[in-house]
Amino acid sequence: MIDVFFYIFAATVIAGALGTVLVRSVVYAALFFIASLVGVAGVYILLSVEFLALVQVLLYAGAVTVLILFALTLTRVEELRQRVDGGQRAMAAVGALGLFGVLVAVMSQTEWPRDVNQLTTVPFASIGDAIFNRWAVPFEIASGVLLVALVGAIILAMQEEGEV
Amino acid sequence: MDSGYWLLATIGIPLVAAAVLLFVPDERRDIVRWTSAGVGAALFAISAFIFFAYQVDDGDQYQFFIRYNWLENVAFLGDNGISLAFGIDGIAAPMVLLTGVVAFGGALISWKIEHHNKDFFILFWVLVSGVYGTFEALDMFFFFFWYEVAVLPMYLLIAVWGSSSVFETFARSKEYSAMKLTIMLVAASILIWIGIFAVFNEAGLGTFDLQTLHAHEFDRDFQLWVFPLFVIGCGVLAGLWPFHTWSPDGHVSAPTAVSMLHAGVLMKLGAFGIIRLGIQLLPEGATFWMPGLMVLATGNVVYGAFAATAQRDFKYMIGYSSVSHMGLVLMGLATMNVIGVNGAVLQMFSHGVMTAMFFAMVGAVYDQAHTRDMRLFSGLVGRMPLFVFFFGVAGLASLGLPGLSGFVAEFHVFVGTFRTYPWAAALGIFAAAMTAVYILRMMSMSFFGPPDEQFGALREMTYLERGTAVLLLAFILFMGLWPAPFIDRIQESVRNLPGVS
Amino acid sequence: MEVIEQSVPLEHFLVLSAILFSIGVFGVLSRRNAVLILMSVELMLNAVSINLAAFAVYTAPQLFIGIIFALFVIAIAAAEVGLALAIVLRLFRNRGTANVDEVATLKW
Amino acid sequence: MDDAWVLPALPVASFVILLLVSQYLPRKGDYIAIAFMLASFLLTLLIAVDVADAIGDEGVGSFEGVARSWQWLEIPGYIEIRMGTFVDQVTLVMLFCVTFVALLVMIYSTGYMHGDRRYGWFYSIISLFVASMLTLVLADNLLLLYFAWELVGLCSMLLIGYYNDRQSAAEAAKKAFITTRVGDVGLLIGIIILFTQTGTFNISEILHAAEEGEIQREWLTAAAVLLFAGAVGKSAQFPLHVWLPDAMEGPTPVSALIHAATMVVAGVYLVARMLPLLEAVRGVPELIMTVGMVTVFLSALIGLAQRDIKRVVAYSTLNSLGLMFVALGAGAVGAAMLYLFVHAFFKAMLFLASGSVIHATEEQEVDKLGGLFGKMPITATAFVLGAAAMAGVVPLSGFWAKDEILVGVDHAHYDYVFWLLVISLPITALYMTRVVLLTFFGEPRDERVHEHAHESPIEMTGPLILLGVLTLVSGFVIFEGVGEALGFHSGWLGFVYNPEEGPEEFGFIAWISVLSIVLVLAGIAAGVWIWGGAAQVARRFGAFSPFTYRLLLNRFYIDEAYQLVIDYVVLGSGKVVAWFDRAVVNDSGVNGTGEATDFAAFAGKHLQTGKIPQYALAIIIGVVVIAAVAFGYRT
Amino acid sequence: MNELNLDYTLFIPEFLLVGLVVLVVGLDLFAPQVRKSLLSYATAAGLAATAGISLAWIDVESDFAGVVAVDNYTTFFRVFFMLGAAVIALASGRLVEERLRHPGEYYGLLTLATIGAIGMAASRELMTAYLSLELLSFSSYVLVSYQKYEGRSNEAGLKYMLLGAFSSALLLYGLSLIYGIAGSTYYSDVSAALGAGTSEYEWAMLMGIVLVITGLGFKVAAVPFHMWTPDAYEGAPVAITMFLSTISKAAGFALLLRLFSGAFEVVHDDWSWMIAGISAATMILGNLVALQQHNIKRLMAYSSIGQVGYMLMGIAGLSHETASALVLHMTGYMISNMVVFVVIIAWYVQTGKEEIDEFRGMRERAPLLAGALAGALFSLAGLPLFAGFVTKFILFQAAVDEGYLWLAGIGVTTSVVSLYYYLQVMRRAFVDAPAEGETERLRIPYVMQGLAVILMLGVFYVGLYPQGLFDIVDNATAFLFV
Repeated sequence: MIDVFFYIFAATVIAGALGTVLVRSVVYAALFFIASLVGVAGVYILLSVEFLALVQVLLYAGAVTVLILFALTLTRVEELRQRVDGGQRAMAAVGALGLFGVLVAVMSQTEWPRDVNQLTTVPFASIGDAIFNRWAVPFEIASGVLLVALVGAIILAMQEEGEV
Repeated sequence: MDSGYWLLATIGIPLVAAAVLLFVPDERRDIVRWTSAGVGAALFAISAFIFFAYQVDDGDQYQFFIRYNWLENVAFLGDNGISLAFGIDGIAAPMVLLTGVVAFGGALISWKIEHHNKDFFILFWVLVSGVYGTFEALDMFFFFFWYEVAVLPMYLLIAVWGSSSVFETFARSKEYSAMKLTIMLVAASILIWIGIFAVFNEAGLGTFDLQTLHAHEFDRDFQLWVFPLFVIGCGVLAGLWPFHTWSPDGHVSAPTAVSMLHAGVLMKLGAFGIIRLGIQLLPEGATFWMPGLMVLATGNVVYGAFAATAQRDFKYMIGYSSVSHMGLVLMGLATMNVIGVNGAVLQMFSHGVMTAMFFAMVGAVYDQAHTRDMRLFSGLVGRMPLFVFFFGVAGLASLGLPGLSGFVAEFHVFVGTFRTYPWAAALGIFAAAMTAVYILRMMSMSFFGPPDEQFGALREMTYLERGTAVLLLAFILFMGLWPAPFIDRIQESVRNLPGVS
Repeated sequence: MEVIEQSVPLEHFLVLSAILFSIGVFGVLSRRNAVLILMSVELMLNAVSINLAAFAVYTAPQLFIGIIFALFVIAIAAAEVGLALAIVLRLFRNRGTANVDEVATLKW
Repeated sequence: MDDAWVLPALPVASFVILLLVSQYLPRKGDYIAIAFMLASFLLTLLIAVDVADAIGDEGVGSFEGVARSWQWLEIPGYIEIRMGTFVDQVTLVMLFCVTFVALLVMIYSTGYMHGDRRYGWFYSIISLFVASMLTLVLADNLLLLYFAWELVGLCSMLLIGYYNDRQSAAEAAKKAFITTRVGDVGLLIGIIILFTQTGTFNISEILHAAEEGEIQREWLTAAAVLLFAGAVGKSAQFPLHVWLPDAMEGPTPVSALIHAATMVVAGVYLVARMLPLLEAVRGVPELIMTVGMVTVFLSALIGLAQRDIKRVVAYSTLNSLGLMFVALGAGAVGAAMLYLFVHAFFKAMLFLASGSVIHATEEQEVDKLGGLFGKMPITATAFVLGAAAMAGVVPLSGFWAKDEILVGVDHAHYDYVFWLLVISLPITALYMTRVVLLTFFGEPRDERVHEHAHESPIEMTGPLILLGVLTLVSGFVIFEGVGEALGFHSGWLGFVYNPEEGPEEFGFIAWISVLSIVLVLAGIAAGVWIWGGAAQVARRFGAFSPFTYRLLLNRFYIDEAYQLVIDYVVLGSGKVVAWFDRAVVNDSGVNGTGEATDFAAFAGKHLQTGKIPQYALAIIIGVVVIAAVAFGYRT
Repeated sequence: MNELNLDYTLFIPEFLLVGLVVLVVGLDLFAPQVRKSLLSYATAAGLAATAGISLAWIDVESDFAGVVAVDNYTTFFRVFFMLGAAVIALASGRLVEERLRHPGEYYGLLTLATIGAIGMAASRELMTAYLSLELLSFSSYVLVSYQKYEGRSNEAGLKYMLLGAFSSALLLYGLSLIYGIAGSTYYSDVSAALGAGTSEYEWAMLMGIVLVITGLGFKVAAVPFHMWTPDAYEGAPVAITMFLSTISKAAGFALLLRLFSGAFEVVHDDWSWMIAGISAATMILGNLVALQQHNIKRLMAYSSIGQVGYMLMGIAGLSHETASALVLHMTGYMISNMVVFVVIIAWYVQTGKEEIDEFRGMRERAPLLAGALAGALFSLAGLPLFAGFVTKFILFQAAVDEGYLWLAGIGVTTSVVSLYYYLQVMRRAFVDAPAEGETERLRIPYVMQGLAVILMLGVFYVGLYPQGLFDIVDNATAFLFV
């Protein structure tokens, strides 16, 4: 039963991803992207980390994609295939497949330790607790990163006086 | 032995001088000149003192020894891992003297430099201290350190104060020559680096101290593969064929004083390195490879002589003759017998003063005529008899005229070589005769014959140039007529060289 | 923390993420539009978070490292998008294009 | 005798003094040089007395000579070089010739060189020359000998090139130095061979070793030949004779001193010294004789056709030197040294006389001279006397010496050589007669020159007279009586002899003497017939075989041949090497490396396309490759 | 779960830095009338002061929840980075004033980036390390594109940003694999897990390490992950190029050292050859391509790539000796490089020129700069009297002692190549006469002159008597190998 869902989500994810990297129209690409993200959220649920799924949907499928769509419309130019895709698709395919091959090889060769094929659900509360004790430092650094991104984005993007 | 401070002085004074000159304003050329002349004189005095104060009796150990710990007991370095250790043996002693003489002469000759003479002298003194350091260092790291210090200023010295020249078939810009010289020398030192790394690693004593390493027995195979690194690495600086091409071009483009110092002293560093690092560290490797070096050296001697006969430019001729004469040095080393190595060291000194004299003289005429093409000159003797006299003496010394330094040295080299490689000795003597051909050809071409009006303005050398010439002449004669003081110092140390029979 | 028997083995998730990751890489290599490249990168990051989450729940639930890591990854990724898009906009204003092949004046 | 080192020391002193201060002295300080020279001449006489006494004490044949030496340098156990003096009869002869002729030449030069721009320089170099020549003679070891050997060469070069504003002079000087140096290379190698074999440079020790056969045969042979090569170079024997005639570019007194009396006989001296060693090798004496013989004929024939008076005399010098070598080859040391002795006087006189002619007429082409006898009687007499001695007219010194040589050769049973020598006699007479006739007799060919001519001042004629006297009498020292009268225990042959054979009595072989006298007179007669009067016959000869004439006039084109060799072989290969160095070693080897590197850099820089996807691709490729390698490594 | 040590006092210096950020930004915001150069002085002063304060943690050996360690290694890099940042802040003064907007944020970001760098050196846990790295990177992204009206700057920023994101994705994937193996992100746990040495997950481990090397290799610009470097360096404002080539690189190595010694040391043989190969490629390509450059920033980019190659030697043969040799060399390199950039900045601010050919006549127009430039370039080329020789010598010797003679050989050879292009720069500065009408002396601000002199003194100190520094470094790196 569960695994049916898994395959559905997996299919969504992969289809969405492929769509994102293949289709010609950037807007469609963005839509496929959303689909794939949602699929990932589904996968999280299967992994019974609903919290992540939540964040995924809100942050990604929500904010990020909106942002991206804005950007796309702002930077929109007529979309000919060779403008959207570089001349090195073939090479890209080779590279990606090569990587994929390597990764698959890894997966096939590897016997993951402590893998007893049963998953443990993790309660929200303890996560939050951990974040503010043990992982306080990374958390603060992450906030720093976000701050930087914020400030940077503002400085770079803002229209200033004397600018056309 | 506290007298080690004298060695420190030889290295420190030039460095300090360079540092001080940094603060002299550009336009105060006079201060720069007087300071440098003073420093030169001081160095000369100290070097002479060191040479004569060297105790012949206990020549079996390094004298004027002094050591400061520099880096130790950190990372892979053990006790006195890298130490500022100085000391000289009978081989280094004449070299120190030589450096003093040539440096002093160079400082005087450079008196007339106008363009940024401050910068010039800063670099010049750095160069000098590097040379002293190499001759005196008893630590493998610092040997190389000073060796590189001596190479470091060359580029700017040549490229800024040198001279480009155009010949019928080709042109040599000073930048080109400077770059070639620097890169070739540094490229050669690659091999020395690798050799040093290997030696340190192989010995595993955690120290670069040469005396300790000299005492250490390296196994044969190791010696066999490392020795060539040292010989070729140092050999390039000694003008080893076929890696010599930096030398003629470099000397042609360099300003007078730099040519003097470079041909006179720097090229000796190479030969010296072969002794210090090559023979003393890896005697078995030396005995194994020396025949090969002998072949190359003979190549040097003959090749250089022939190439010199075809030259039209004073400096090129001298440059190639240097290649030929340094070949004699290498020949002497390659014999690995006492007389030969002795001769090599003697030849190092002799060639030093003689070639310095050459370049000083060429500078004297070039500064006035702004050309060095010997075909343009004629009957110079009418205009500048003293110049011709000194140049002539240098020339005769270089063609091995008895009574001048050249003969004593070459004679030892030949005698030494003859024992093991008669053919090489014969070729060498033949090449020495070739020297007569090109020297006399040049003299009769441009010194004698009817004086031409083209250079009617040529005046006799300045008093500074005369002074320099006399200084050098004194040593040419000293060694030519009474070589005993040199040989007494050299032979003791040479006989203590491992593998030298 | 209760334990659930799972019918889908860990490897499936890993392979899924591997596929996703490779697709993302392909996107980065083949796309020309800066924004699309950015999206492809996001795909790769998602693959990573899948990995992390999967490992966390399957093999190392204690300390929740995997989950938290995934959380951070998502956060960073979002920030990344924001910043990158700002730069893209800036560039578009100055150059009138978001095509990475045309913003190649710096080379050689 | 122990203090013989003073002899060279004196001229060295005058050399230094003159070199430094001559221009501040009145008369450029020539008197200093002369004074010092005189001093050393007197010292020579003292030494002569000592030697005579020594021989008197030790008895004939047992006197080995007196040596004294000081250590010069030493590498204990490997090499010790002692510098020292060695005096024996041969030395003494040389000493006498050198100091005496030098003295006269210096006096003569005060007139000849008067008012010359570089007068002081001239005297200082002459002094240096004398010093080194004396050193050469006194040297007790080969190294010191080589020392001096090279120094005299240097002085000769400097003096040949004395008129340094003449290109020809410069060329001649260069030629002289380089040609002799070819020989010197041999000499040096020879010396080194001997050292490596015997471990010493001391001549007597080396000779001893050679006689004991302590030297390997092949090395000994090599050494002998090489030493002889040195002698050949210095003494201008065929094939290295070409420099001597050109050396006449120098001032005439120099030619007299260096290129007649002293330096050129250094070769002879060397061979005489090393004779025991040379004779120890089979074939070498024959070699020596052959070379000498060839030289004799070559020079005699060439002498027939030369126009320049000094050149003729120069060729006559070659001729004489050839004779001496022949004598040495035959082992007749006494004869050779005797000839050397007398030759010093008459040849110096010939030069000085011709110098006086040149000085008077400022002309040295015999074709332009003539009929000068009346104008300058002393000079003419001297010249004629010298020529006669050269030709070997009885009872002049030349005759006795030449006679002894013939005897010696005959004595050594070299019949071919003997008869060849005999044939050479008339030719010598012939060309000496020619030059005499053309210069001093017949009617003047060039009025202006003839008008201009005058007898030279006393400081020039004085030495001529002195030498003339010696030319007349010096030959008689061969007689026991004369020898004893001079305070020696015997005649010349008992005084100077080949240590192998020991002292000899003077044996007079009538038929040889008669033969030589007749032939010489015949030669002279022929000369008179040919060049007498208006020299009609000579012209006819010239017309009869122009080829021979040109051949002789151009000295068998030997110089030209050498010139070709120098230009095309030596300098040519020099050019080749220089080209190789520039084009191959430098431009291809060194620059090539540089350019290759630079090209690699050029290629490498174009990886940087500036396009993000390609950069990313590079990264991915990197990852995949490394991973692949890693895994391949595992399996 | 055992009791955690949550000692926030350990981060006082970082907190102070944050305070500094607020101060500077606020100053810029609320007191716009103050001279902008004041900001640079303030930042520099603050950084220097903090550096001084953080000396108080010498020989403290403590950690925060095992996530971040404060030991001499951290302290060393704290001081190192803060002082470096101070120098950069000072050097940026005129540049920012004349060519950039938003100076407050500029210095703020600079400081934040420094915090990120410190975090990289200090963290003993993958997540923290990654986040610190991102903090540093994000600040750099912004700073690189800070000349917002300059097309080149934006382009550089975009390239750096996209590729940075890409490579950090790769890095993360690698980290996830390692996490999967170790079940934890603590270096110690990772090391333990790898130490168990079961071959079941060898491949995953290898893949993980490869990807980590990729990510960090990108950060420190190692071939073939270096492609962004020249472009970013050329496009960025000069001061930021300086930052990238010094602090950001050093931080990368600090992280590499901590990570590889702490986590991967146990499987040294499995990865050392990768690093060795990369190191070789980096040395060769960097120094080779530099020959062809005409823009000084680009040249310095390639030269720094070459330098990375040398430093990777130290990682390849990782041991206490090599580590300290590496840090020593890094210090010397950083000081020399800063001199070069100070000169470049000063020259650029005065003349607006950054082409090598346009350095002509520097000897005439700004002798002090020319002198400093020569010295620093010699030092980078590894010639004696200057820092480069000693540090390089020791680094290479260390590598040789770990059996990497061939690497050392390549290193020496390529440093000769590097000498060639450094000399080309010197030739412009010293040999060529100034262009027409540009002969008057330049008036270089005293700050720049002072910086040049002080840094040169540093260069000489390291070059002539490094014992003290070497001892410190040795002591610091000792904490990596407990």
